[in-house]
Amino acid sequence: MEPVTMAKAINLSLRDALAGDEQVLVFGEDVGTLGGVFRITDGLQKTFGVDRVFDTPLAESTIIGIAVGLALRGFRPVPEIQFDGFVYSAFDQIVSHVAKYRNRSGISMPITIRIPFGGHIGAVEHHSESPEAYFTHTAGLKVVAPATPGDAYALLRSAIADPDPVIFFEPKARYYMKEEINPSLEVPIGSARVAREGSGATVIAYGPTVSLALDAASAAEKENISLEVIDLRSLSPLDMPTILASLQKTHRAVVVHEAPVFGGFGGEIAARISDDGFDLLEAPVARVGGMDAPYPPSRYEKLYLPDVDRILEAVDVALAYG
Amino acid sequence: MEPVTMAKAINLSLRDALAGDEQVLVFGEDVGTLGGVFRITDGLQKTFGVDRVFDTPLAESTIIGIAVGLALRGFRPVPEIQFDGFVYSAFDQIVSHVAKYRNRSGISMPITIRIPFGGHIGAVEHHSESPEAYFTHTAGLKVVAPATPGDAYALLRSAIADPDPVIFFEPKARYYMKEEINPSLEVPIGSARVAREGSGATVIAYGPTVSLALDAASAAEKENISLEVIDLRSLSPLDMPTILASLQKTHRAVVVHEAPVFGGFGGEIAARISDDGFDLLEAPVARVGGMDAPYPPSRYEKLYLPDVDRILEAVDVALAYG
Amino acid sequence: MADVVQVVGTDDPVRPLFTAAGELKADARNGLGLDAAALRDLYQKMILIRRADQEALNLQRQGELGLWGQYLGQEAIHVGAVAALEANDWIFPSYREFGMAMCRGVDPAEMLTWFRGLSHGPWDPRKYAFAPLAVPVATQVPHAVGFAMGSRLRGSDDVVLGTFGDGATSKGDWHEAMNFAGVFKAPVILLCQNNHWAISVPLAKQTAGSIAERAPGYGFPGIRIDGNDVLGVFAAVRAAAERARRGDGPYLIEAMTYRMGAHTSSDDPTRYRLDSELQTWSAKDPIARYRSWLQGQGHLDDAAAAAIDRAAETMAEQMRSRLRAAVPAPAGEAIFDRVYERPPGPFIEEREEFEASLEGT
Amino acid sequence: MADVVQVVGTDDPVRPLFTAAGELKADARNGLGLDAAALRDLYQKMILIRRADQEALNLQRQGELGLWGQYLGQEAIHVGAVAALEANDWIFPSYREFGMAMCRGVDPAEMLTWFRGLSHGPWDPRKYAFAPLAVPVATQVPHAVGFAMGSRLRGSDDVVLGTFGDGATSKGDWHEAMNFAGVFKAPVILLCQNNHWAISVPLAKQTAGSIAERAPGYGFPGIRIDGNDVLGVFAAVRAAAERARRGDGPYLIEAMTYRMGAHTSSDDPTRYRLDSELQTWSAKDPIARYRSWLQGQGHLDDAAAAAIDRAAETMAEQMRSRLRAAVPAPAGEAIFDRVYERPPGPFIEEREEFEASLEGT
Ligand SMILES: Cc1ncc(C[n+]2csc(CCOP(=O)(O)OP(=O)(O)O)c2C)c(N)n1
Ligand SMILES: Cc1ncc(C[n+]2csc(CCOP(=O)(O)OP(=O)(O)O)c2C)c(N)n1
Ligand SMILES: [Mg+2]
Ligand SMILES: [Mg+2]
Repeated sequence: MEPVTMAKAINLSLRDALAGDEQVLVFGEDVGTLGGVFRITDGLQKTFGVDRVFDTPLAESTIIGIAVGLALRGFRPVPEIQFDGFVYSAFDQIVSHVAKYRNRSGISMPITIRIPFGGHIGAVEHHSESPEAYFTHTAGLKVVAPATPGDAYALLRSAIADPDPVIFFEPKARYYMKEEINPSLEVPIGSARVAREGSGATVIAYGPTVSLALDAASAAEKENISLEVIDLRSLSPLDMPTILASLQKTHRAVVVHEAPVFGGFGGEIAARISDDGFDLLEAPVARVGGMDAPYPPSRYEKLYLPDVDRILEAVDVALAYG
Repeated sequence: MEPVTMAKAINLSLRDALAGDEQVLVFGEDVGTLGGVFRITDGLQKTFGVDRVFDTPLAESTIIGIAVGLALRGFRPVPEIQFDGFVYSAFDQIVSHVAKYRNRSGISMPITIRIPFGGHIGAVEHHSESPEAYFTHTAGLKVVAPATPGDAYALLRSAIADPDPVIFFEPKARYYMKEEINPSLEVPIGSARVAREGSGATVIAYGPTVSLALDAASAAEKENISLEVIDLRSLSPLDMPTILASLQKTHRAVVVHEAPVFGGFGGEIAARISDDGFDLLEAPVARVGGMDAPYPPSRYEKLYLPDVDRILEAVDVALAYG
Repeated sequence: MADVVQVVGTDDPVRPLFTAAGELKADARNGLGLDAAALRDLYQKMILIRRADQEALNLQRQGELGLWGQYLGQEAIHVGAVAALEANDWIFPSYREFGMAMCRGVDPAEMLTWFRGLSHGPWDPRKYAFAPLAVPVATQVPHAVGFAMGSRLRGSDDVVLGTFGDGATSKGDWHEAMNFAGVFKAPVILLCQNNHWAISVPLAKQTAGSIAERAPGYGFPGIRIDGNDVLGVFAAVRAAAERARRGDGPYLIEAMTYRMGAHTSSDDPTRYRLDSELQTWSAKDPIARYRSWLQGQGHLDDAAAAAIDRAAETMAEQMRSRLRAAVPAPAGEAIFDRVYERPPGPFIEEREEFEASLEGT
Repeated sequence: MADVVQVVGTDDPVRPLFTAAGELKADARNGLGLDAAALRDLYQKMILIRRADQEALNLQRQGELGLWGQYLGQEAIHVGAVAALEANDWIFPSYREFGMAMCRGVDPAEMLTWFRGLSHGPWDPRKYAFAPLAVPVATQVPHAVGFAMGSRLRGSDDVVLGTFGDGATSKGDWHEAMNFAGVFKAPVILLCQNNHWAISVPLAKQTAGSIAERAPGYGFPGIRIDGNDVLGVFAAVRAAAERARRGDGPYLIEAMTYRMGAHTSSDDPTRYRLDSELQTWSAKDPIARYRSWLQGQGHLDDAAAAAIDRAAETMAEQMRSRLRAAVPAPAGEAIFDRVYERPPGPFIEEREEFEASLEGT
C-alpha cells in the first residue's frame, strides 16, 4: 500500500466502518457535501448516501443528543465535532448522557465522537484546544488519541466497534503526516505502544506530542542520552503496565502534552507513576505542557506549547536528580 | 454572634456584598421569591429588590452568558447554578468566555459562580456531582471551596470582591453545619488552612471532605496516630507552601475528595507533591475519592464516597510504607 | 425576497379538531372512535395514576422515598397521550411522567425504586418503549428527535413522543432539537406540559412569548390545547401521530395544565404562589371534569366508578407493600454493573477491590 | 384558555416601513432624514469596507494573514446598521464584522493583527463600544442581551446590537438569549445576517422554518428585510433602536443577503455551491444598487465617486503598510498579561520562569 496521510487513514477507516456495518452513521457540520473542513469525510456521502453520512444544523449539543437517540434506536453513530474548541457546548450531553446512559438504561451507547484537537496550525482562537482532561475524568467514557496514520486507522476501527462511548481525539497538526498502513493490524483500546526503545528516561506522550517526543529522543541520542518514548494511544483506560515496564528500565519519566499542565491529564499519569512506581523512581516525574494560560494568538503558540528543548531540559533535570 | 449554619453564612455574605457594592447582582433559577432551593438567597430579593436579585428563565448557559454581558457593563454578577449536575450546559460560556474574556478584551470579569456541589444528601441523579476538576484545569478561572461557615462567609466575600472570575463550590452536605463566624476575618483566595495539627501524616481535603478528614484524625488519635489535616479552601490557585510545610513534618500525604479519582483534582495535588516534595516523601501520596463510575443511586452513595475507614486505611498504608 | 410570514401547517390535521381557544370541538369529541369501554378505560387510568401519585407522596412522607414529584392535575395529559400512541412508539419523558410509565405497563413499585435511591433506571426501556427519566431539563428532547430520525432511516412507521415542561422550553437543547426535528422531518410529537410553573418561576417570567407559536419558526405546526381534557389530549396526540406516521414530520402540542402539588416533596409552594390560583385550577380538575362528562354520556354509573376506586386502592396497597419489599441490588452490582458493556481492565480491578472491601463489612 | 395565537407587535415601528416582501417602502426611503452628504457617506463606507475586504484577502494570499473571512456582499448590513446607532450603543459581533468595526472607527490595520495571529483582541472594546470577535457561533448573543439588561438596570438609554449569522440561529445559546431578551425586555436589536450559508450548509438544511418568524415566540416582533439595501437596513435598525430606547424591548431583524466569497480563506465553495447562485446574487450587489440609486437621485457625480475610490486606495495602502509594520508584543506579555487582573502567585512565577527562559533565545 502507498503511504497515506493520517487524514486519509481516518477517511479510510470511516469508509471501512461504514461499509462493514450498516448501523454506522457519520454526521456533523459540513461532513457531507464538503467532506469536512479537513476533508476527513471526503467522498463518504457520495458512496454511502445522505442517509448514512449527513450534514446537521450548527448545534453541537444536539449533534451529540441525536447520537444518543440514534444509539437507542440501534445505530452506531460517529458524530464529528468540527474543532476542539466547539465541544464545550456539547459537554452536558456528553457528561450527563453519553457517559451515563447505559448506566441508567442497560442499553449500550456505541458512539464514537471524533474531535480534531491540539495546536500548531496557526489558527485563530478556539481552534487549538486540548480538552482531553475534561473527558478522561468522566467515568463511562473511553478516550483515545492516535499519533500515527496506522494507529489512527486501527484505533478508529476499534472505537467504532466498541460497544461503549469513545472520545476520539485526532491530532490535527499531524493530519498530513504520512506512512504506510496495514488495515489488518488491530489496536485495542487500552494499549500503549513503545514508540522508541531507550534506557535513560521515559518520555510519555500522546497525540500530537508523540512525534515531538521522538524528535527529542533523536536529539538526545546525539548527546548520548537514550530516551524511551511511550505513545499512550489510549488515555482512558490508561495502560499502566506498559508505563511501569518502561520505568523498570529508566527510573525516570517525563510526561508531555499540549494542554496546560495544571489539572491536566499529565497530573493523573504523574500521580499514578509516583504511586505505583514509588520505589522505581529516581527523580520526580516531570510534566511538560502548555502554559497555564488560555491558548495564545498563533504567533505565540510555539512558545506556549511544549517543544524539543523543554522536553530535553526536563530530561536533563531528571537525569541530574539525586 | 450566634452560631450560624453555612447556609446562613453564605446568605449573610451575599447580603453584605449586595449592601456594600451596588454593582453586585444575584441571579439564577428560583433565587428570588423562593430564596433558592436551599434558601441560600432567602430574603435577599425583599431587601435589595427585583433589579438586584432576580429569577431567570431555566437556561444555565445564558445565566452565565448574561453574567459576561453584565460584567462588561460594569456589574459584579453572582449567578447561581442550582446544582452541580446542571453546570455542564453552561460549560461553553464558562470555558470559552468567562475564563477568557479578559484575555481578549482587557476588561475584567468579576463574576462569582456559586455551585452547590457534592453528595451525601440522598438525592436523585445529577444532584451530587463534584465537577471541580473540570474547572481547575481551565486557565483564567479561580476555584474555591469552603468547608466551614466562617470560611464560606469570608471566601465568598473575597470571591465577589475579586476582579477575576471565581467558581465558588458550596459543599451542600455541610449547609447545616453550624459555627460562630466573625465577618471581619478575611480569607484571601489562594490560602489553605491547617484545620488540625498533627505529625504522622497529612490529610489534604477541601469542601465536604474536610470534616471527614477531621473525623478520621479524631479516630486515628485513639490509635495514637497523629494526623494533620489541611483544608485547601482554594483549589486554583493551590497553596503549595502550606502543603509542603506540612510534609516537612509528616512526610506522608493522603488526598481526599468526592470526585472520582481518575483524572480528579487529587491527581494534580499528588503530582505536585510528588514533584516538589520528592525528597520529603516517605510513602506514595495516596488518593481517596469516589469510584471511577457515575455517581450511584443514593442508597449506595456512602459506599461510593470516601469515608473515615478508607482514609484511615490509606493512612495505615502510608505509615507502613518502606 | 421571500414572504416575511411563512405559511405553515396546510397539512395540519390537529387544528381543525380544536377551537381557536384550544378546546376540542364537540363533533371531534364524538369522532374519536372510542367506545364506552375505551372511554371508561381513560377514566380508570386517570384514577389509578392519581391514586399512585397520592400513595407515593404518602410513602415519601413516611420516609420510604427520598423524593416525590407529584403530577397531580396533569393526569389527562399522561393518560390521553399514551392512549393515543401505539405500544412501540417510544416515549421520552422528563422526570414527572410516572403516570405515563404506568400507562405503558411499567410496574409502579419497581419504578418507585428510582425515587427510593435504589436505581437510576429500574425498568428496561426497550420493553416498554419508555426511555429513562431525564433529570437535566430538556436534555431528553434531542434524544427523542434522534430516535425519531432513526425510525425514519429504518423506514419504520413508529413515531416518538418527546415530552417536557414549560420551563424546559427555555433551554438551548429544546430549541436545537426542535430545529433538527424540522430539518430532518422526524416523526416526533413534541408535547409540552405547560403546568405554569418551573419550581417557583411562573410562566410569565419563563418566557414573554408563546410556546405553541414557536413551531412555525422550525417549519412545522403547533397548537395550544386544553391539557386538562383527556379527550382533547388524546385527539391532538393521535392526529399528530398519524401525521408523523404518514411522513409529514413533527408537531408541537402545548397542553395547558397546572401543577396542583408542590414541585417536589422538597418544595414549599406557599413561598411563591397564591392559594387562589390553586383554587381556580381545582375547578378545572381533569378527573372531575371527565367523570361528569362520562356520567352525562351514560358511560359511567356509580357501581363502575366504585369498582374503579377499589381497583385503585388495591393497586396502591400492592405498590406500597411491593416497594417495601424491594431488595436492593448488591453494591458492586449497583455501582459498577451497567457502566460499560466492555469494562476496561482497571475498572474491573476497581470493582473487584471494592467488592472485596465489602466482604468484611 | 388563552388564545392560541398571541398577537405581538402592535407597537411595531419597523413593519410599517417595509412591504410584506421586506422591501423598504418608497415613502419610508425618503423619510429617513438623511441629507445628501449622509447618503453619500453610506456609499463611501461601503466602498471603503469592500476595499478593505479585498485588501485583507490579498494580504492573506501573500501570507501576511493566517486567515481571512470575507464579508463581500454584506456591506449594506455592516454600514447601514452601524449608521443607525449612536456611538455608545454597543455592538456584539461574531467574526465577520470587520466592516462594522471600521465604521465604528477601529483601525483596520490594528484589527488585522487578530487575523495575523498577534492578538485575540487588538482594540479596546470600551473605546469603540464594539465587543471582541466571538468565534464560537452564537455565544455572543447572551453577552449582548446581558449587556442590554445592564443598560436597563442602569436606567441608561443606550441600546445594544447583537449580530449573528443564519447558522447561529440553530444554536441553543441563540434561543436562550432571545428568550431572556423577551423576558427582561432588554433594549437589544438582534440582527441576523442571513447570507444563506453556514460554511457548506445551505439555509434549507440549517432550518425548515423562518428565522424572523421566531420572534413572536419570544414575545417581541421580528421582520425579514432585504439586507442588500443599505437604506432598508438603516431604517429597520434605527426604528428598532428607537423602540428599544423608548423601553419597548427587543426586536429581531433578519436581513437577507448573500456570502459572495468563500466562508474563509481556508474554504473552497466550489465544492458545494453552484456558480449560478453567485451570479443571481451578484445582480443584487448592495453597492452597485445603491450607487445607481444615488446617481439617479443626483447625490453622486462621477468626480465624487472617483474621489471615494481614491480614498479607498489610500486606506488600503495604509492598512497594508501599517499591518506589515505591526510590532508583535513580547511573548510574555502576549501570553500572560491579560489573563487575570489579579494574577495568582503561581501564575506570576510561571510567567517569570517563561520570560527568563526566553532571555537565552
Ligand atoms: C438543566 C437543569 N437545570 C435545573 C434543574 C433543576 N430543576 C428541576 S425541575 C426544574 C423546573 C422545571 O420546570 P418545567 O420544565 O416547567 O417542568 P415541571 O417541573 O413543571 O414539570 C428545575 C429548575 C434541572 N433539573 N435541570
Ligand atoms: C459552536 C461552533 N461550531 C462550529 C464552528 C465552526 N464554524 C465557524 S463559522 C461556521 C458557520 C457559521 O455560519 P453562520 O452563522 O451562518 O455565519 P456566517 O459564517 O455565514 O457569517 C462554523 C460551522 C464555530 N465557529 N462555532
Ligand atoms: Mg412546569
Ligand atoms: Mg451564514
